[in-house]
Amino acid sequence: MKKTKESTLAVDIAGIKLKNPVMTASGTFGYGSEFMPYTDLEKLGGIVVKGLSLKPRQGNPSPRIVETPCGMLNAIGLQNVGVEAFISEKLPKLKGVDTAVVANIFGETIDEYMEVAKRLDASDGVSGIEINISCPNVKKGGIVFGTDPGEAAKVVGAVKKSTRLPVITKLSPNVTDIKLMAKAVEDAGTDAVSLINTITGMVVDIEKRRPVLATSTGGLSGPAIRPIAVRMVWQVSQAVRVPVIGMGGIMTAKDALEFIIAGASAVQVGTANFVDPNIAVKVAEGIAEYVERHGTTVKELVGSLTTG
Amino acid sequence: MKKTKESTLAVDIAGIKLKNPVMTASGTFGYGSEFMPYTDLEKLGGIVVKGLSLKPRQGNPSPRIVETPCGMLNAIGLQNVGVEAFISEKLPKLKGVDTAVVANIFGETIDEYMEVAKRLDASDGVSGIEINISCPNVKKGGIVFGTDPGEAAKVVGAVKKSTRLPVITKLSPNVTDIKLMAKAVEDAGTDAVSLINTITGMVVDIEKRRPVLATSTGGLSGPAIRPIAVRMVWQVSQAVRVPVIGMGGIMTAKDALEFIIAGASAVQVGTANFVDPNIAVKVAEGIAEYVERHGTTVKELVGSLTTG
Amino acid sequence: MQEQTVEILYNERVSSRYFRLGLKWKTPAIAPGHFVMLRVSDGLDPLLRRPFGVYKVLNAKGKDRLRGDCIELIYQVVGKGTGILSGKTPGEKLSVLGPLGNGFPAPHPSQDIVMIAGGMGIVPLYLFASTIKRGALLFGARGKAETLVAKDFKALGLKVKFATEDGSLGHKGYVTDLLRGVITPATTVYACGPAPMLKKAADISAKEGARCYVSLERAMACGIGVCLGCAVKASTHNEKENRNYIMVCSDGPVFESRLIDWDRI
Amino acid sequence: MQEQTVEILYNERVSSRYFRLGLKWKTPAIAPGHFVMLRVSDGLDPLLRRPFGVYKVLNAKGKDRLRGDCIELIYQVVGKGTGILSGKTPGEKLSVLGPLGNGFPAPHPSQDIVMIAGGMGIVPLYLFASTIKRGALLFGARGKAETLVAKDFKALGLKVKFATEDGSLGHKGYVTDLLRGVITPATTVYACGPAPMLKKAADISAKEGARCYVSLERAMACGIGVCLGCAVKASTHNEKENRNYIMVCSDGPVFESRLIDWDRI
Ligand SMILES: Cc1cc2nc3c(=O)[nH]c(=O)nc-3n(C[C@H](O)[C@H](O)[C@H](O)COP(=O)(O)OP(=O)(O)OC[C@H]3O[C@@H](n4cnc5c(N)ncnc54)[C@H](O)[C@@H]3O)c2cc1C
Ligand SMILES: Cc1cc2nc3c(=O)[nH]c(=O)nc-3n(C[C@H](O)[C@H](O)[C@H](O)COP(=O)(O)OP(=O)(O)OC[C@H]3O[C@@H](n4cnc5c(N)ncnc54)[C@H](O)[C@@H]3O)c2cc1C
Ligand SMILES: Cc1cc2nc3c(=O)[nH]c(=O)nc-3n(C[C@H](O)[C@H](O)[C@H](O)COP(=O)(O)O)c2cc1C
Ligand SMILES: Cc1cc2nc3c(=O)[nH]c(=O)nc-3n(C[C@H](O)[C@H](O)[C@H](O)COP(=O)(O)O)c2cc1C
Ligand code: FES
Ligand code: FES
Repeated sequence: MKKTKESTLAVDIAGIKLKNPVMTASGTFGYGSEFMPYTDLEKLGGIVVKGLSLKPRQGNPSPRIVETPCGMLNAIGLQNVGVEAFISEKLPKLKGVDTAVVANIFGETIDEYMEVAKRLDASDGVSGIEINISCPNVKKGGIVFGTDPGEAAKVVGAVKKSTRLPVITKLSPNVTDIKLMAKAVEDAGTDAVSLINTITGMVVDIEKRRPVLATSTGGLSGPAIRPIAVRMVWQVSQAVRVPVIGMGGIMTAKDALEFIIAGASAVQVGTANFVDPNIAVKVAEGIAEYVERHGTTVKELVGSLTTG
Repeated sequence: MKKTKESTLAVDIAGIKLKNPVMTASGTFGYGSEFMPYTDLEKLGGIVVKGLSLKPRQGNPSPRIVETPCGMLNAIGLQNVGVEAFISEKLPKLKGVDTAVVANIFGETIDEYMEVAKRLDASDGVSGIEINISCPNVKKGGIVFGTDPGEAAKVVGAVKKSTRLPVITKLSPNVTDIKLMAKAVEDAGTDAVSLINTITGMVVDIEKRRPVLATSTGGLSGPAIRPIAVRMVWQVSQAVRVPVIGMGGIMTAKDALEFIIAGASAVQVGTANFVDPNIAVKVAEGIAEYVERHGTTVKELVGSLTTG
Repeated sequence: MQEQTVEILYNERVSSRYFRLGLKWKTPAIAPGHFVMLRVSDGLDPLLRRPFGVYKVLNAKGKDRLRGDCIELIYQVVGKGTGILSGKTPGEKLSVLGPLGNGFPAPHPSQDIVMIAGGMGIVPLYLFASTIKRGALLFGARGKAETLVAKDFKALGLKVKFATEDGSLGHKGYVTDLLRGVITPATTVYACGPAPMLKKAADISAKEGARCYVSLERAMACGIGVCLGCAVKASTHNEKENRNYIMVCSDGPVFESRLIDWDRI
Repeated sequence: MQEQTVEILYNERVSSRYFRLGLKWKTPAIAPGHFVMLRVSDGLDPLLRRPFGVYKVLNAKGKDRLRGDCIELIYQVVGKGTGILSGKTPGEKLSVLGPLGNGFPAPHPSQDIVMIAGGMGIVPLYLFASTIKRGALLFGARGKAETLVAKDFKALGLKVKFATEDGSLGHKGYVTDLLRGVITPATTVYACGPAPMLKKAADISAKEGARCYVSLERAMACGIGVCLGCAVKASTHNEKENRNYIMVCSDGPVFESRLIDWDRI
């Protein structure tokens, strides 16, 4: 039987059906509808929206971004409209758009994570939840949920109880052993993991002798971090059984295929969306071309890396 | 009293006197003498030579390097001539060259570290020892000395006992909290810390579906990692009292000054030496120009960052 | 508003650091104050696009919103991106995203118009002036060499007054010094230039009871309101919208000056 | 051997993917087989220099080691770096580091010389042929279009035999097929090209008892023997030097073929 075009590209991430493995990364694609003038959302496997909190958040003081060699730092401070406004104002704009919508969520307490997850569970048009655990835990004196396996597991367990939607846990790369983190959230019941979030960095203005960012440090993203991200995806995909979504510096189909071959069942395109708002679709098209040229399927490519 | 040019640039790292704060990083400058046709070694604050082990090492299979966006991965495998050949063949070539020579050392057991340090202690022409702790501990099943504060402290304590030379401990960035590592080696008696070593990364050849490097992963260096390195130097310099030597992606005087202002008493230039074998001297000259233009000294600039 | 790859028609040095860049582009409707995001290199460094105001729309049709077949930008070489741009030659291609932003609101016919520009701030004001064809321009620059484009304003029949830092042309000092005295409550001020100049212009306008629009600059990643990187702090006047931070790229770059918290700019 | 910034004299397309690049450079002494490391961009991406063999030394003085005032390189556009290089125009500057490496050892006068080139492997062999002015060339390429430079060899009065993959010129198949029969123990083979071709040439030479020199290619960072990145595995013949790995840039790029472990190339 000849494979249809759909089936060669489609992947299923813990029940979230993607027509192709290319999604857009949280915080780099707004709430999705902003990109309608620039790209065809239906050509994407899915969209992950800007991180949502229980209440609207104003974000950090400015400057919030600075360019770095082959990358950028951001310290947006998770500015967002809040989960209610997302459901009532943003989500309806995606109604009828044939692509998976994943809601990225965060909180400063476990209760906040749970509450946001519950609200989304009741809403229509969300295919899954991605938990951002790179957030400081206010109750634990600001240690980041995502660098402590125990705390991360608690968040995941709590969110799982609050929703019937598939749950993806997004891992922070700022750790000694990302496999430990991945296993902890797998044991806590996550349905998939995604990685990597940004790596903490700093740029100094040598004339002012101040950090360029108002918050001193920010998160590094873009092609600069890609080799680190590919390595972590490879390590994690060998350590867990749940599907892995890879990201970090993807600009082209070739970059995305590095992640897929290393073990990612799907990928997310982040910073690249700023350079070209239609780039994620180009990545998906390039993957389709590769899959056809090699007479294979995305599913077969996942983790097809030979080492040694 | 008018400051002389020397005194505005000179720094003292735990007794190692540098005429200016610019050194070359281990593994990127051979044993020093290879650069004599290309640059004036006497214009450098110091030279850190390729990592030395007790016995000569052949290094890893090839390919060992691959370029990445604004950086490169290497998996040289610490190929080196061994400490004996270094002392008898390489060190004499630097005799009479007016610059500090620091020997970078590593081992797979604590005994090996101690033994290498002892041999260097007895040799002439070495100003200090830099301990590379990013090495797998064969006795502990391959966990890396540099990611476990306890193991790192043991290495440092042992090396300190084996030599009267000033000891610099070079920290690995592949950890959750680099401050913890820095404090552990400070408590163990290191005279200074240097950072960062390379960050583990991977590049996949999507046509062969194999890692490009024969060892699968390698260490990421170059401008891509600079924001991460500056952040870590800033964190560490606030956490310890010993001097900090900063490195990671320095290409220009501006880059070096970011590290100095963030808290580094000296810097090392690494990958950039491959791009231009005279670049470290240019960095030193640029720092001199900045210091003069601002009517200040390097010592005053160290840690002069204002935040908040 | 799609991203498009267009051909460079000319890229000429105007003065020691300024260039005129002509792009062959069948433009969408462009309003004065709009900007475009250019990708100066296909490579990964610099990674991000660079924002530039539109100076002219060539062979334009339309009154407030212009459609043409070419645009002209004027840029100053300040760093890596503009350095690369200055090396481009006619025939090479560039990716352009735009037009972006909100543009200058049209003035009420009863209002006097004073435009005030600092350095490259002249760019969007020229397009504005060329559509409304009235008002006075106060132009501040480092020195005479940087004021060449002022003749384009004179060609429109507009009065131009100069201020230069080195005194080589007009008033020696800040261009905002010229603002005092020339504005009344019946004036609308349109300002573009460095932040301290805008702050001063906003101050003076507020004191004189004049309405003032400023066009802000901020480092940008996306240019389309999604990265939330180009935020500036809004004043309490903005409170009704319940937004502490507003985005220069999508809420601006033109703002009524009283909506900005000038202490945090 | 200092790094120098030199001017581009010409940068012309020879065939669909090949360019001739002329650099104005008062050269140090260059031996055939030497290479240079070019920096194709002042930016940070691509970060590393790219290695290229020297094709010609113009207005050269000297016999085995040439000094001239220009060099010519020939390169093929295969990726990012060579892509950028192909966009450079005369008058632009490039940083060149070199000459680097060891070069081809001069043949004993009693020896017959057979040169065998695959694709861009032709480059160092031409400089070699132009100094020794004897021998035969076996030249393999994808198709006829890639063999244009062979006329330079003919101008030296050398015999050239072709092999093309598509059969558009000479033997259809591998250039190493031509090697069988033409070599004897009195032949010295000089080979440059892709690794599988070199391996084959080394094999055949070994079987026929002929000495064979190969010029290897490897991804390089420094080009001067310090990064230890361009290692290849040495054969046991290299054991006396107690070195398992040898560096293509500083120990080579030319090696006697029996010193290489061809199973790990
Ligand atoms: C809406 C808008 C319109 C503009 N119009 C013009 C114009 O018409 N002509 C002109 O010459 N310049 C204009 N600028 C400024 C121009 O974008 C910067 O000079 C340019 O981005 C500098 O890039 P660079 O790589 O050469 O400098 P670098 O200093 O190397 O840039 C480093 C980073 O800082 C950012 N940056 C530096 N200066 C500025 C600045 N003033 N504004 C915004 N980002 C900055 C860059 O985008 C980049 O991310 C405008 C800026 C904005 C926001
Ligand atoms: C000693 C020596 C002499 C050479 N002489 C010539 C010559 O005369 N003409 C010519 O066209 N080419 C020559 N090459 C090959 C040339 O260096 C590569 O084609 C070029 O570096 C590719 O760069 P890129 O950025 O276009 O390709 P990319 O594929 O984007 O390069 C990516 C990386 O791979 C490395 N790389 C890729 N292919 C090669 C290769 N074949 N050899 C070494 N590194 C490679 C690059 O250096 C870079 O680090 C020579 C190589 C060596 C080692
Ligand atoms: C401006 C910006 C904002 C981001 N906001 C979020 C966010 O709200 N939630 C989240 O989980 N990740 C966020 N990220 C991280 C990205 O989703 C992604 O993990 C990271 O940027 C690495 O991918 P990239 O290199 O392709 O950008 C943000 C990244 C950027 C650049
Ligand atoms: C090819 C190569 C070899 C290296 N070898 C060593 C080594 O032997 N010992 C060590 O401590 N660090 C080694 N390093 C790490 C560098 O000294 C430096 O910490 C790192 O490259 C970051 O600096 P950079 O970005 O300026 O290169 C090596 C780096 C490279 C690129
Ligand atoms: S530049 Fe991205 S929101 Fe304005
Ligand atoms: S390229 Fe660095 S040793 Fe050969």
